[in-house]
This record gives sequence, structure tokens and C-alpha cells, in this order.
Amino acid sequence: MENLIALLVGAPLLGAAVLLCGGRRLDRTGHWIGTLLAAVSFAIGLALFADMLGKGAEERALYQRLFTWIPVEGFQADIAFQLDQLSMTFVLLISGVGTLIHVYSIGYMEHDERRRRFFGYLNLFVAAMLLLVLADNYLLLYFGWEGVGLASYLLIGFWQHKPSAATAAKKAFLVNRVGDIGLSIAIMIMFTTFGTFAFGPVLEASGQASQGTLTAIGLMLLLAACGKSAQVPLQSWLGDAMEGPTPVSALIHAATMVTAGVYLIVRSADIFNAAPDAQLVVTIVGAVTLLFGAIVGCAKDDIKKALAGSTMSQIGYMILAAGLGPIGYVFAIMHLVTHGFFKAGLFLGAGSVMHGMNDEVDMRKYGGLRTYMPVTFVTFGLGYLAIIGFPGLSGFFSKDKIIEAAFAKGGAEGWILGAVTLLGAAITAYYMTRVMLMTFFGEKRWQPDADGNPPHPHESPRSMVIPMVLLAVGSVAGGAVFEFAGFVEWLEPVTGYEHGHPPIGAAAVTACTVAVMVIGVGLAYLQYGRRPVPAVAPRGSLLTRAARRDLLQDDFNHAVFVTGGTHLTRSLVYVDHSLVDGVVNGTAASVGGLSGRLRKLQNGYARSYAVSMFGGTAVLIAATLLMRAV
Amino acid sequence: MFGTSTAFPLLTVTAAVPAVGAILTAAVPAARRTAAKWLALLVSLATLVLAGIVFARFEPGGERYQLTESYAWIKDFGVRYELGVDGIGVALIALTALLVPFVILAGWHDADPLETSSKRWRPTQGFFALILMVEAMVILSFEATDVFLFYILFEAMLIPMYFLIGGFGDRAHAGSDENAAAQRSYAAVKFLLYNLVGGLIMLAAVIGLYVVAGNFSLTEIAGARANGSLEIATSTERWLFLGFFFAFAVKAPLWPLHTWLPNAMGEATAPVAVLITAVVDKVGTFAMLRFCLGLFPEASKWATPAIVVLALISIVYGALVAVGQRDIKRLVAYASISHFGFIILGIFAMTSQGQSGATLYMVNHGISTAALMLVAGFLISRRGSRLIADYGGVQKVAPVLAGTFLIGGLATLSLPGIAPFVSEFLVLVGTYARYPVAGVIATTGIVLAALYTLVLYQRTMTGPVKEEVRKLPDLRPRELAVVVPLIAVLIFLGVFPKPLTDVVNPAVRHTMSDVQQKDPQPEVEAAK
Amino acid sequence: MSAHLAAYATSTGEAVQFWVLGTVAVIGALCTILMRRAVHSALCLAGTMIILAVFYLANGAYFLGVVQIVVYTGAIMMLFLFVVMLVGVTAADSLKETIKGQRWWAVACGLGFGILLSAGIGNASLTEFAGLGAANGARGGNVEGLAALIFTKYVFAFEITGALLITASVGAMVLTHRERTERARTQRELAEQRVREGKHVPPLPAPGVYARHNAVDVPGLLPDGTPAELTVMGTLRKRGQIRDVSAEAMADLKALEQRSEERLGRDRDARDQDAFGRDRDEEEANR
Amino acid sequence: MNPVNYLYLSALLFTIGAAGVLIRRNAIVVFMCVELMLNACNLAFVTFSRMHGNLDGQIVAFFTMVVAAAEVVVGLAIIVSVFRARHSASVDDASLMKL
Repeated sequence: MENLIALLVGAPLLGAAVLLCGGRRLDRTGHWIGTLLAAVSFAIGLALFADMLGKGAEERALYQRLFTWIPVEGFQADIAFQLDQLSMTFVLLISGVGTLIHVYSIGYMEHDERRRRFFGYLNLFVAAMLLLVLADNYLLLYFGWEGVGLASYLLIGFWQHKPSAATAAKKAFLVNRVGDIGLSIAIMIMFTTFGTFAFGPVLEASGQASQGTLTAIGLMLLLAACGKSAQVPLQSWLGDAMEGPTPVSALIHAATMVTAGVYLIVRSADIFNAAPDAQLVVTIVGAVTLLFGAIVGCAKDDIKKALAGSTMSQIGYMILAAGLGPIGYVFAIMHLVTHGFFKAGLFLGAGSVMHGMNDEVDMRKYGGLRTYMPVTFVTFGLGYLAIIGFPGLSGFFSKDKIIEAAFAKGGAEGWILGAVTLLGAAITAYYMTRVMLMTFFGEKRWQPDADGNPPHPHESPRSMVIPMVLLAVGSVAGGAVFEFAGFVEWLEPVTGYEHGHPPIGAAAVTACTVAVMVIGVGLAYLQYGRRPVPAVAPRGSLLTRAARRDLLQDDFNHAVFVTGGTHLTRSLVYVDHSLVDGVVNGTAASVGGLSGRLRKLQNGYARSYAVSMFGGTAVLIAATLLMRAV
Repeated sequence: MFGTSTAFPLLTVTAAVPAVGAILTAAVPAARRTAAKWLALLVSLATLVLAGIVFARFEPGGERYQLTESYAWIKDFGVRYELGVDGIGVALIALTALLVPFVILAGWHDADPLETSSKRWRPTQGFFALILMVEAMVILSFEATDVFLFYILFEAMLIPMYFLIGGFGDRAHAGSDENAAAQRSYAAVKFLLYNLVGGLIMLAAVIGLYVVAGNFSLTEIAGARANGSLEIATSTERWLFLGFFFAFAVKAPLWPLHTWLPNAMGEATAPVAVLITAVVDKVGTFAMLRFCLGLFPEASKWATPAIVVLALISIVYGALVAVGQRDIKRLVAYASISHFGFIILGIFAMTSQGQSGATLYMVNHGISTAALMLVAGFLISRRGSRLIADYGGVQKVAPVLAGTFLIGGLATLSLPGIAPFVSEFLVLVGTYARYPVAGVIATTGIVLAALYTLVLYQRTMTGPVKEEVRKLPDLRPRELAVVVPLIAVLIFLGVFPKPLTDVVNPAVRHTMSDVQQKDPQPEVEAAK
Repeated sequence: MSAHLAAYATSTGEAVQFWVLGTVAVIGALCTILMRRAVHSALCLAGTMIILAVFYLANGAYFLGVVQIVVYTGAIMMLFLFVVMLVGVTAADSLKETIKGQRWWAVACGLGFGILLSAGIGNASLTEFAGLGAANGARGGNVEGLAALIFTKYVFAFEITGALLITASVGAMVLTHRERTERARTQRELAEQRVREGKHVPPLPAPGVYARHNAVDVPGLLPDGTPAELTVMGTLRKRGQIRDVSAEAMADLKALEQRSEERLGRDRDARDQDAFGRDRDEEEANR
Repeated sequence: MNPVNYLYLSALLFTIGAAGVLIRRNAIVVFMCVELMLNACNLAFVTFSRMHGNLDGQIVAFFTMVVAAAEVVVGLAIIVSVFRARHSASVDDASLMKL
């Protein structure tokens, strides 16, 4: 059975290779090949899942070792896979949602002449993401980590003719690279500390390492997670990443890739458990991002950017949960999966709306669409209810658990974190309601696009609708299924679990959650449901304006890194040319001048040469005499 | 240990084939230009086959230097014609033999005489003959185990390189023809002077070595030093080490001795630039491993901190300056400087990971730079300009070119799955194990690498299509034949570098024992 | 002075002789290098050489003494004089130094050299003093002694010098001999040419006839007092050996110094030089 | 009187000759100065031969004379032909070694 694991990765990888090298002759069939291979991977995943369910909790983990990747004195990196419950969860999420989004893209990218390449990139992404979650050592994980980064770069910049897209892609890759520094340094520390970086040995031995070392590793892993999961301070790329096609935003920047950070932390649970300081930082980062994303989400008029803010904030929840330790890991993953469903669904809905509105993204130019695209409305609505944590839907269970866990952390931290999570829940409800109202309710605020032809919204083709429906189902049922099918028991052998007891009791927490949710919805309704939405954004309060600009984070980056870096490189180029090179050229010039002056002595007169000869003789005699005298 | 020579002088033949081929190529009459090209290509392929045989005949488990040959050359000074390869040499010979055919293929039309030139003029023959001559000398220098012989080759290869740079410049030049010629000769002379100065100092050190050691045989001297029969005073050893190291640091440009490289690579044609950075410069880093560490272990350890600092400066500085470049080829040159910093860092980290990584890095950097530079050369030859600003949206009109260019770039920023990642990560790990701070600083290099590569790609390939590039054709079959195999090798070595590491590891073990260094042990013994 | 005396000791007579003649020799040498005209230099040098011959004799080298007189003063110096006549007084005879600082350097080096040389001689331990009596007496005379050495010990050197002399004379001939390219024109042809060209149809005027002199190198003066170059024979004219109207010589001088100036790039001095040359020119003309 | 004085005299003459070579421009005079130097050497030789009481010094002087004669012959011939070619016997004139 374990020999199938390689196929999980292999199938989409094959697809990518075929599609990218295949050339134009595959333009006609390319998207089918891509979708098929993604589906194959999903099927294998299901098969393995079934097999895994058949076994006892302990021997569920499967291992497959292909070959030695980097065999060097004292440094053994293998191409080897590890499929345990945690990986399994991700495999199903990735390949499942991935397949759905492949299907969706068939319709969405219909009119793009580079569709074949798009599917190639999608397959590449799926392969890399599966490699990431299946790796049995950190170096191979790094391989997948960078692979998804590449795929995301290619897909964000898929419409390369748009400078904005190219820039966004570059930005995403660079910010991720900054995170990658963390991962590679973490691996280096592991290697020097444990002499290996395979999950098993490292996590086992992690207890024996010194506190400082573990904290260092933990913080470095966190840095990596921040880069990949768009957490503060490395979150700036996610908003721009929405330049990519909407399926990409749904798959990569909502459902799967951005959650890799959470996977990394949960996977390294033992290290974090042994390093409380690192854990604390993790929770802080999560909490900050949670609020940050939520606030940004409230201010954006671009529907995708609003959703991106929301993604950021939801991942903040997960990171926070992961930072809570054994009481939170399971719920981080759980929320990750449910979020994968409903956020993907929301993005696909947004894509469907844009599809109908000539790719208009400004919500202020939507309005009253519920009658024109009912299916989109329903699926989007379900996703909306799920994310705000409407009781019974998936988001409710996962988020509620996280809030409980936050309170259960205990002490002042517990109270603070719990408050933050509650506040976040309220804001989530607020901005999601805002999106909902601005898009589907109220009067039409449509405007003709650049070419002047007015939008005539319509329901999207079936290939796009089906995935939305399926995801909606997932976002409705997912939570309940996990809750009652025992997701905790399922993951517990891998991540460990201990039940957290919130000081005010679970029921109370749930009540608070629902309450704040209602408050958030109500506020949003008062602001956007009762009054007409202005077609042009009002100036808004200082906070609003800051939030529209991602809370000035980009401006900061630009001022510090971009401008500073530009000046630095300019000055260095100058230094290189005039200083380092100048010294050399200066030497050459001075030598030339000296020889030119010496040349003057050669005036061509035999007599003056004779003089020097004569003088030379005199000197010789003097020398000999001196030698004699001495 | 060197009395016996193998029955068949394989190493000599491997070096002799391109040399003879060069002479033959040069002798081809002016009219038969194409014949000369094909001859050169065939010769280089034959060399590749021979190199493959060497690679196959070399037993990783066997003696340190294999396939040895040894003949007396200048008896009075104990100079011997002494050849032998260890794993590092084998790997680099393979690299050289692998790259040269692609260089020749890529430079197929670079040396065609202009319409204006006279019928009797035969630049093409000269161009390919010089390339083959360089190949011969480089291969032989990788084989030489006699210091004097190595020195001769180290200097001699400057001559063909000088003519390749000064004689066959990049026709896509911003300025007028006179301006181009002037800059070209400036670059060539700069290249020559820099390396001659280095070589001169090395010559002094070589003589000094002879004075103290009494012969030139690397193996004998190293052996004598190992078993203590040859004592060299500490100060003497340090001076000799510095003499050697200076020459090698110029050749493998180490900050601040690097400024000749951008000029040379900028002015030379892309294939020649590849020859410079991917093949010739490797002699420098190779010699650091074999001669500096092999002959002067103590001095090497003494100088390590300074060299590590210089290497770090090279890494960061080169990358930053690369970001600021306006000229594609100069950008690649500065990127190479940054990469050479990594190589030298790995060598002097004195850990087996670092040194294996450095050796792999030499090979991988050669191939990846070749891929990137040659594609860039194809692009430049189409548009006739080296300035990044003159391009834009190429990806739209020439997707294959853009794709290969991107892969080359990704290799340069050492993306996992492509060969350079393996070596770079090994170097980083090896460095971190001994000098954590240096390891961390060097890690920033991966971000900077991403920066200059992606900026280059974005400005040239993406965005709205510029009017001038609207008509650019995509890669032609000949050019595909150059790029595709290189990329294939890159990806293969990125996923399965074992064939290379198997050869390299024993050599690294020997070097580590030369410098009497042990890898730092992990503080926690994890269950393997 | 007597040979015996010289043979073994230095008498007061020799001392006197040395001091007197030595002074003269030095003066001669100085004159040689300071005289403006080559002829005078040659004569002074001849004098110095004769004195040296006397010194040889005083040192008991009778053969060399004679040879010195015969060969040097008799042959070589005469050869010099002939060449001087052949080449004549050229502008080169000006003592004006054209190379910047040459003269000072020369003097400085000369002084230093001389002083050092003397110092060398001084601290050389030249105490023993054999005298030539035995050596000359061995074969019954200085000449026999030399002969014995030349024809035994130095015979090869001697032969080779002979060869050298032959070669030298042949070489001298080769160098100086000039092949006549075209037939010399007869007097008739010359006359016809004169008539054809229509100038100087009558024979050329004789030199100095109407002037104060009648020497061949003094040009006759035209009615307005300007010298008529024509009256001087061509050879002299070509050599610039027209005595008091040495316009050509001055011209040569100027030309030469002009060339030198250009080489040294010192035009200003050159101009002074011209002035100098010109006014000296006038003096002579007036005299 | 100490015959060493002869040596001083020869040194003096030699120096004067050398100075003349350096100062004079007329090739003929330069040549004369060379002869003067040769003679000075001869004087030294003769004096030495007297001091050491053997005739070899005189032999050398003799050969010097012969060689000098040959040299003069050739040298003067050269001067004459140079003069014919350039109408000048100046040393500066004849030697343009500079580019």
C-alpha cells in the first residue's frame, strides 16, 4: 500500500511535465489531462485513506523510501515519504479541493489561450504541495515548500502582460524567500544539534536539546510559517497575490498553500512543546495577524482583497491555535480544513461573480446580484454562514473550539487571547456580512467596463457551478462531520491532544461566540443593509484609510526595504566602479605616467648616453674602492 | 607511489585530443568555415566521451589519485610531467568536457566574418581552435599533480582566453564599433593583467616551495608534510600559502579582486563568458582545494577567518551589485561573483559538507550559469542589445526562450529540485556547523539571489510587449539543442546527485584528513 | 737622457723632466678638447703624444717610444689632419653646447672619475719597484726582449692584429671609395651647357682679385662690397671654407643648432642662438 | 721621484680625454680624444711594465697602438663617408637613436 504514496506526488507531477513540455498540440486536451491526473491523485488518496481507517490508531502511519537524495559525509537526505493521519488530512484536502478547482478552472479559463500552461502550473502546485505534506524530513519539506512557492509565483504572475501581476508574483516570491531563510536556518540548527533533520529522530530527540536551541529552532520555523502563511510581519504579499486568476486565489491563497505554515508548526509540535517561549511568540503572531487581517478585510472594496484579508485573519486563528500547544493543534488543523472548504467556496463564488460582471472586482459596483446568479448566491451564502461561525455550520465548530482553547490557555494570556479571538469573530462577522450585502443585496450599482459595454450578469457554466456546490456542501457539513466522527481521536496519535478547560466553561464560550457574531452581523447590516452603499468609497476614518492601505504595511516596506535597498545597491555599484576598480586603474595610470617621465631621459644623443656610461663607470669604481676599503 | 604509470595514458589523451583538434581546426582553409565548426564540435564530443571513460574508470573506493602518469620532464629541477585525478578533478573534468560542446554549439555563428572583412580572414577557425585549446589546458590543469606543471597551465590558459575576449567581442554593443573595440581590448587587457599579477605572485611562491621542499610533486610534498619528514617554518608556510591563494583568489574572483570579471563577461560573447566563469574560473577554486589545503594545511587554518569574511563579502556584495546592474551579462557576472563566494566559503568552512558542497557547487554553478548565460546570449543576439531596459514582454512573443531563461534563473537562485540547491544548501549547512554567524549571513544570499533573478526576469520577459521585441523569433532547433540538455542535467543532478557525490566524497575525506579537521559533532545524538 | 739611468732608478733629472713635460702634456690635452678648430686640436694632441713618447723612453720602453713617434705622431695624426682637410671646418666646431646640462654632467663625471681613479692608484700598494734593467738586459736590449715575446708568447695575437690591420685598410678603402655613376663631362660639354643656360658665359671671376687678399678661399667682392661666392672654387664653397665671409658655415651652424633645439624643444634659446650667430657673422664681415 | 706620478698623469690625461669625448661635437675631435685616452692607457701600461720589471706591459701597449691605428683608419673613413652623406661631421647630427 505504501508504494502508492509516491504516485500521489507522481501523478500531478507527470501532468505538469506533460503539459509544460507537450507544446501546442496539447492545447485542446491539456485541461482534461491536468484535471484527470489531479483526480487520480485524489483517488489514490481516498484509497490510502480507506486503508488507513482499516488499521489501528498506532500502525496507521505509512512510510516509503525512494532513494537517497543527498548522500554526503554525515549528511543524509532521503527522498522518503511519511503518510500519517496529519499528512492524510492534508492529502485529501489538497487533492480534493485541488481537483474541484481544476474542474472549475476548465470553465473559468475557457477563453485564455494559455489554458494548457495554466493547468500545467496547477498540477505542478498540487504535486509540490503533496510533496510538502508527505515529506518525512525537513529538507524534503523544504523542497516542497519552495516548489509551492514557485507554483504560486507562476500562477500569480500568470497574466504576465499585466505589470501589476508580474510585480505581485515577484513580491510574493521574495517575501516567501525571507521566510525560507527561517526554514533553512532551522534545518541548519537541527543538523548541527541532532546530526539529522528527519522528522522522527529530530522530534524524538528534541527533548534532550537545550532550551535555547529549541527556542531558536521554533522561532526560525515560525519565521518560515509567517512567510508562507502571510502572517505579520510577512503578510504583505497576500493581498497583491489576488492579481492571479481567481481559481489560484481559491486553491493556493485560501485553501492549501497558505496553510502550510500551520502544517509546519503542528508537524514540529514536539519542538514547540519543549520551547514555551517560542509558543508564546507563535500565539502573539497569530493574534496580531488575526486582528490585522480582519481590520484590513473590513476596509477593502475589492472583493478578492477583502477575502484575502479574511484568509489572513482565519490563518491567524490557526496559528494561534497551533501556538496553544496540545490543546490547540487538533483544532488548528480542523479549522484549517473547514476553512479550506468555505474559503475556497467563497473565492470560487467571487470568481463566478467576476465572471458575470466582466471581471469587475469592486464591490461598490455590484449589488443586487442574488437574483441574477442564484446558485452562486446560495453557495456563497453558505460559505458566508460557515465562516462567520453560524451555529451548525463547519466554521462554527472549528472556530468555537479554537476560542475555547484560547481561553483554556489559562492565566492572563488565556484571557487576552480569548478576548482577541472573540473580537476577531465579531469583526469577521462584520466584514463578511459587508461583503455579502454589498455584492448580492441592495440596488444595482453596475457600471460599464473599460470598453463601455455594460455588464449583464449570468450564472456561470456547469463546470464552475458544480465545484462551488460541492464545496458549499463541505462547508456546511464539514464541521459537524469532524465533530462527531472524532477528528480529535483521528489526529491525536500524531499531534497529541489534551482537553483544555476554559475558566468560564465551554458553553459560556460558545454563547459569547454566537453573541459577538450576531453583534458583528447587526453592525454590518446597519451600515450597509439599511443605507444605500455609495458607489464611490467615502473618505472614511483614519483607521479605514489605513486599513485600505493594508495598515500602511506596504508603505513601511517600501520606505525601508525598497527605497533603502535601491539606494544601497546604487551606492554599491558606484563603489564597485570607482573605488574597487578605481584603485586598480589608478595604479595603472600612475605607472604609465612614471614611465612616460623616464622616457624623457632617452633623448637620442650618443653623447648624453656616454655621460651616463661614464658616470656609471665612476660609480663602479667607487663601489669597488668601497668594497676594498671595507 | 608515482613510479608506475598506467598502461594507457588516458588522462594525457583526454587533454591531447582537444589540443590536436585545436591545431587541426586552425588549419582549416578559410573557405571551409562550416567544416571547421563541425570539426571542433566533433572533437569536443570525442573529449566528452573520453571524459566519460575517465569518470567510469575512476573507482571512488580506490587510491586517492588514480589513472596516474609520471614522466621526468626537467630533471635538474625535479619537474615531472605528473598526472592523476581525484574525485574533485574527475567531476570538474566531466564538467569541462560537458560544457564545451554546448559552448561551441552556442557560438556557432558568433565568429562568422562580417561581410566587410576580407576573404582571407579566418576568424571562425581561430575562434573554435582557441576554445578547444582552452579546454585542453583546463582539463590538463585539473589532472596535473605537479605544482610546476600546473603553474605552467594556469598561466598558459590566459593566452587563448585573452584572444577570445579581445578578439571576438559581443556584437550587440551599445556604443559605436570603435567604442566596442576599445572596451573589448580594455576588458581583455584587464583580464590578462589581473591574472598575470596573480600568476606572478604564485610563481614566486612556487619557487619558494621548491626551495623548501626540493621538488614540485604535490603528492610527495603533501606526503612528506603528513608524515612529518618535511617541516616548513610557520611564517614560510603562511607566505607560500598567501602566494598561492592570491593567484587563485584572482582567478576565482574573490572580493576585492573581482572587477575584471564583469568587464570580461560583459564584453565577450556569451559562449566565451560561459567559458570564463564556468570553466576557467573553476581552476582557481579547484586549486584552492587541491593546492592551498593540500600543501599548506596549517596556514589554511590560520587564514580561514579572513577568507571566510572575504567570501561573505563576496556573497552579499556581489548579489547587491548584481541587483543594481543595467546590463544583462554584467548582472550574471556579479551573480557569479556571489556564487564564487559560496564556493570559497564552503572550501574554507573545513567541514565535509562544506567541501562536498563546494565541489558540487563548482559543477552545478558551471552548468546553471551556462544555461542562463547562453539563453541570455540568444536573447541578446536577437535584439542586439545588452541593456535590460531594452526588453519587455518577451515571454509573450518567445515563450520557450522565456521559459528556459526562467529555469536558468531559478537554478541561479538555487531552487530545490535544481542542482545548485543541493550544493548551496550543503555549503550553508557545512558553514553553519563551524561558523554559525557566517552561515546565517550567507543565508541572506538566497533572498538577494531571488531578488536579482526575478527582477531580471520581470523586466525582460514580462509586462507589455515592447515594440522592438515584437518580432523576436523563439528558440531555434540549434539553440534548443544547447539549452534542453543543460536543463535536463540540472534537474537530474538536482534530484539525484548521487553519481557526483559518490565520486566527490572520498576526495573530500582525503582533504579533510590533509587539514586534520573533524566535522563538529552534533550536541544531541539523535536516534538515526 | 741616458737609458741606464732610467733602467733602475728615477733620477732628479727625470723628475724635472716629468714635471715640466707633464705640465705641457696636460696643457696640450686640455687644448685638444678646448680648441675651436679641429686643426688646432690635432696639433695640440700631436704635441701631447710626442711628450708621451719621451716618457716612454724615460720609462725604458725605447721601442715603444720610437713607435709612438713614428706611428702616432707620424702616421695617425697626419691621417687626422688629412681628414680634417677633407672634411674641413664644419659648423660642428662651434663650442656651443646644445644638450641641456651635458657639459656640467661631463665635467662632474670627469672630476669624480679622475678623483676616484687617483684615489684608487693612491691606495693601491705600489711599493715594489723592479725596474726594467733585468728584463731589457735579458736578451740584450729592449727591442730584442719585445721581439722575443711577440714572436713566441704573443705570436698569435700578433698575427691576428696583422689580419686586423689588413681588414681595416681594406675596409677604409671600401668606405671611402666612391663609384662614379656617370661619365665626367668634358670641358666642351660644360662650355656648351653654359652657353645654353646663358649665364656665366664668360669664365668665372678669379677669387680675391679685387679684394685685399688673393688667397683662393677669399671671395672677390662685388662693387657694392658684398662678397661674390662665385669667385671661390666649388670644393671650398661646398665645404663652407670661405674664410671671412663664412655665411654658409654660419647657416650650417644655425641649421644644425636649430635641429638640435627642435629635438630638445627649447625654441626660445634657439632664437637667442640665431641672434648670436648673426651678430658674430657681422663682426667677421666688418673685420 | 716616485714613478707612480706617471700613473697619476695617465689618469689625468684619460679623464681629460673622456671629458673631451663628452663635450665635443665634432666627430674628428671626439676621435682625437679617444686616441688621447688610449695613449693615457699606454702610459700606464708602460709604467707598470717598468715597475714590475717585465715587458708584457709594453707588449700590450704595442698592441694597443696597432689596434688604435686600425681603428683610426676605419673610423676616419666612416667619418668621411658620413660627412659625404650629411655634409656634417657632428656627433649629435649622426645619432638619432630616439624614435
